[in-house]
Amino acid sequence: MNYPGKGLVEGLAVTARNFVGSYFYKDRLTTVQYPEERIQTPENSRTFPFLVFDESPDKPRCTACKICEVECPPKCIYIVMDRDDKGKPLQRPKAFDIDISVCMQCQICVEVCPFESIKMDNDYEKSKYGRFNDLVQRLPDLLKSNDYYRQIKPVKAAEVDAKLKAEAEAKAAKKAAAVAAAAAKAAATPPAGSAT
Amino acid sequence: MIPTSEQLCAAVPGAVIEIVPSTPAAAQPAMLVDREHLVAVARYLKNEPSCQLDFCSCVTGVDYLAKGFIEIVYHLYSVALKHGPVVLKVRAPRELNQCHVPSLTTVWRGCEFQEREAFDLYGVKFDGHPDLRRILMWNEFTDHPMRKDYVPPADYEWEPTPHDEVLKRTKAAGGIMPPSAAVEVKK
Amino acid sequence: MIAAPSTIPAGGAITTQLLEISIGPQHPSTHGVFRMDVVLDGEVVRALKPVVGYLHRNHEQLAEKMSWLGSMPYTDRLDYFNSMSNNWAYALAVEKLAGIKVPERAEYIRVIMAELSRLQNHASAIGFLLQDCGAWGTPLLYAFKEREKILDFFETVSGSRMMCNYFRFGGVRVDLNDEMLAMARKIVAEFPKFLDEFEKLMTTNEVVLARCQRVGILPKELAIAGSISGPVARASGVEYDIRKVDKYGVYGQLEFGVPVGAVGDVYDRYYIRVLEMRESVKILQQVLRDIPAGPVQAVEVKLRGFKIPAGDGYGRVEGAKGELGFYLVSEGGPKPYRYHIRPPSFINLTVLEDMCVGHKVADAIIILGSIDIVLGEVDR
Amino acid sequence: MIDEGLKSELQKQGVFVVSTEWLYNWGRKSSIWPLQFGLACCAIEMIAAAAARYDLARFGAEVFRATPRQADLMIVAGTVTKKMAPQVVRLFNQMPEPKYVIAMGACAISGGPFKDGYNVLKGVDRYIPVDVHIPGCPPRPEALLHAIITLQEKITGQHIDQTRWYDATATTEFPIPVCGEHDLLPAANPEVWQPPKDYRDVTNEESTKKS
Repeated sequence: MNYPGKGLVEGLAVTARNFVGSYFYKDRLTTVQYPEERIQTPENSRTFPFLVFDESPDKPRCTACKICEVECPPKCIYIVMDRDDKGKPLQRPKAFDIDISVCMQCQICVEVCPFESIKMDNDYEKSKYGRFNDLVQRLPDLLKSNDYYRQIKPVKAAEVDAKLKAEAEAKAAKKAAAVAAAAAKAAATPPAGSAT
Repeated sequence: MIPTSEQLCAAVPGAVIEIVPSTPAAAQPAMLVDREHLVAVARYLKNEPSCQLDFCSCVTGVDYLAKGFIEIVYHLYSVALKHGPVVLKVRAPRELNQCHVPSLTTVWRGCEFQEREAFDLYGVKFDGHPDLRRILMWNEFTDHPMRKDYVPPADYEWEPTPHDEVLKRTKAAGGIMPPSAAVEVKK
Repeated sequence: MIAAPSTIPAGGAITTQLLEISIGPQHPSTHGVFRMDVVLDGEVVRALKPVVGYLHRNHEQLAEKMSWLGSMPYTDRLDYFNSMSNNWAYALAVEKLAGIKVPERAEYIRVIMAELSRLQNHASAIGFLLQDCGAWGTPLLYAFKEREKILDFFETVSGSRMMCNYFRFGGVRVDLNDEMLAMARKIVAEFPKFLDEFEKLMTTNEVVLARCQRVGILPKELAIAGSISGPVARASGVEYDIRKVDKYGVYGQLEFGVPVGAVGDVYDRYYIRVLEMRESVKILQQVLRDIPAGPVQAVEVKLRGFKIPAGDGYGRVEGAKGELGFYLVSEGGPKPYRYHIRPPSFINLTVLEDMCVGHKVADAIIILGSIDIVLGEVDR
Repeated sequence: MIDEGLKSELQKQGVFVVSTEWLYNWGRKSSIWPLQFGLACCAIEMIAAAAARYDLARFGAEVFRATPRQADLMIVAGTVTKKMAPQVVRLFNQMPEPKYVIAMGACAISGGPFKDGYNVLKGVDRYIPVDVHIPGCPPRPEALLHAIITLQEKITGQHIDQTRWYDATATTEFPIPVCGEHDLLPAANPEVWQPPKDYRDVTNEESTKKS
């Protein structure tokens, strides 16, 4: 039956059911008490990039090839390649700055990096008082171990490790084949030499 | 049924229509119309029962700096017959005093804001537009910023990660940047 | 510009003057930095000029300095309520220009993502509309509770809640594994229950009926002439949905209806979004049921140094706000020569004045809310 | 000051010994009323933070005042364009004095991804002093809650005699820029905008010694 104010009463019934229901049904009470209770962010979640190193911080995977610097849309990465005193480029970054006050968290640097050396972190508590040098993350702040990467993104880290191991084996196999071929060629030429 | 250029020339006496191809995959050839007959062609396309292009979807300004003209591109669709897009193009020289094109707001009301945006960003004056004012930039602004030869004001005091264009500007403005960037040698 | 003061004939009557005020750019109900210069005669609106540009972030000029892929994360920031359909519009336009074929599974995933983003956009739009009507917070909190579930799904798949950067030319970046598909099915299964509760809250509410019916009527001819697209046009009776007209993606093989309104007032624009949400749930059920296996990215598309043959082209998508199109001009290089966005919210504002004149100021606020504009897309 | 042991001892018996400054700061930090001021995408994350799941009300900051006259905190959530900058500074001037600014998101701090735009202000701290910066594009709602906690820590650390609003010489009115023919005039407020004189190159000196 239809009485004036029926719509209002139905609306109030919905809110009342929700209010009472929030005491009984867990899914109606959605508030997350942030500092004490944190949402488990999914594995793919991304905030800011960081650099991965395998054994020790001064041997990162990054070879300062500057592909990420070129491809970064807002251009917030700055790399300087390390050179020894004779000026010969070492495959290592001397400076790797990311201005996280400009970074748009789009992870294009992760996609284009050929050496799997830059990955996305999921730590979001980075609010600072200062603006200038606090918000520019430099090489010491960016370097994190592969175990840390394996801890925050288990599935992805496993894939990356498998791929790197496969590449290493392929390279080793190719080198071994090259050495074998060189040895075979060396073995083949002496008999020809002695025959003359 | 999308009209061919011959039909349009017949329907609108004196109209000079040239077909400008798009990329081979997109297959959306455009009809370049001269400025004098643009409104006549537009009115014909809208009222002709066979095409009834009553929906002007998109009005765009494009600055061809090398070729020396600014092009306005209209994309037309038909809501009644559900076909399109028919692409109309019109060109105007780049100099500000000669850069004017007849407005199509009298034919399609939807062009009003988009033509004001083309005027604001490219400096193309639309003759017969009911309310030609700047729409995106503030009224006291005098430049037309989307033109290819526009140089924005220098504001580069603090640049921790400068690259190519910004690096040049920061050096010129004497801004603070990594010391190694200042001596960066182009590989 | 102030019209002549409306003088009431002599004989003890007072002479009133028109009042020119500007609502915005900082105003609780303008959905962001939008300004309306309103000329008021008492409470009645005589003239209304929208002033935009306060969020003009020059996305089109930045795109000319970036690679084709570099602009993809920027399209998330256009209509920041549904980044997925913005990505789709840009990816579709580039694929049309370059002639790239998209694998079957990627097309299904694209429909899932776009329809889910349409659901949370319409729910939020209704929440904001009711907040403008004065229902302080209640509908918006219900809508945002549902939106959080969908954002969790987007974050699980693409990594970011609002700025997904998920589409690539020729497919999508991450494949949906079973766990993600189960999550999507759970959301779609629960959505009708939420929608019924949401409707019971508002559809027959006397205050909503009184405030929204016969207010801000948009006639059908003006809607077509003013290039209005999306739910705003369909509420006025314009039978035009780009998913049905262009049949892009796999929309051609899906059965779903296109709700069309009759009167074209604020209530129709509200109720059409509820019906469109029901249609989107139908689409999602079909797509989630028969999503095929297979690759999710076309192989011939290079990630770096991607070039498009010279020429121009226009691609469009039925976004939640209306027809979102990209007009791209390429000179064969790695960077677009011209990158223009056809913004539905910006063009839907053309007829805001025609709808508001004659109504009261409070109605003008609701009419603006019913168009559902997002300033990132209006100003680009 | 009273020593900690005695203080905790008294606390066990329900007697709280606090300084007036602590009480003054505790009152202010637990009810920061933000100004309802959303510019772009970060504003949606701010609304999501005020919604049911990330509840801003637990920090006393859920009352979004529409007028600057009743707000204590301005959350600059989104891109500050040059056309909007005068309004932002005028709003900040209109807020009553114990006022704070949170620059939420990359655009508010430095112009973010739109830094090279001709109509984009490269950071709101060109014209108004900013207390807390939240990087991110957009920062998660929890990042905003973390920033409000950081701001509350800053408020508890303030001393009554060194605050700006009791200091007669401090500037209260920040000059409002004017939209000129090519750019905002002046391009920055030199009193507020002081970039560092030299670039602190951390990689050499500090990378070896862990700070």
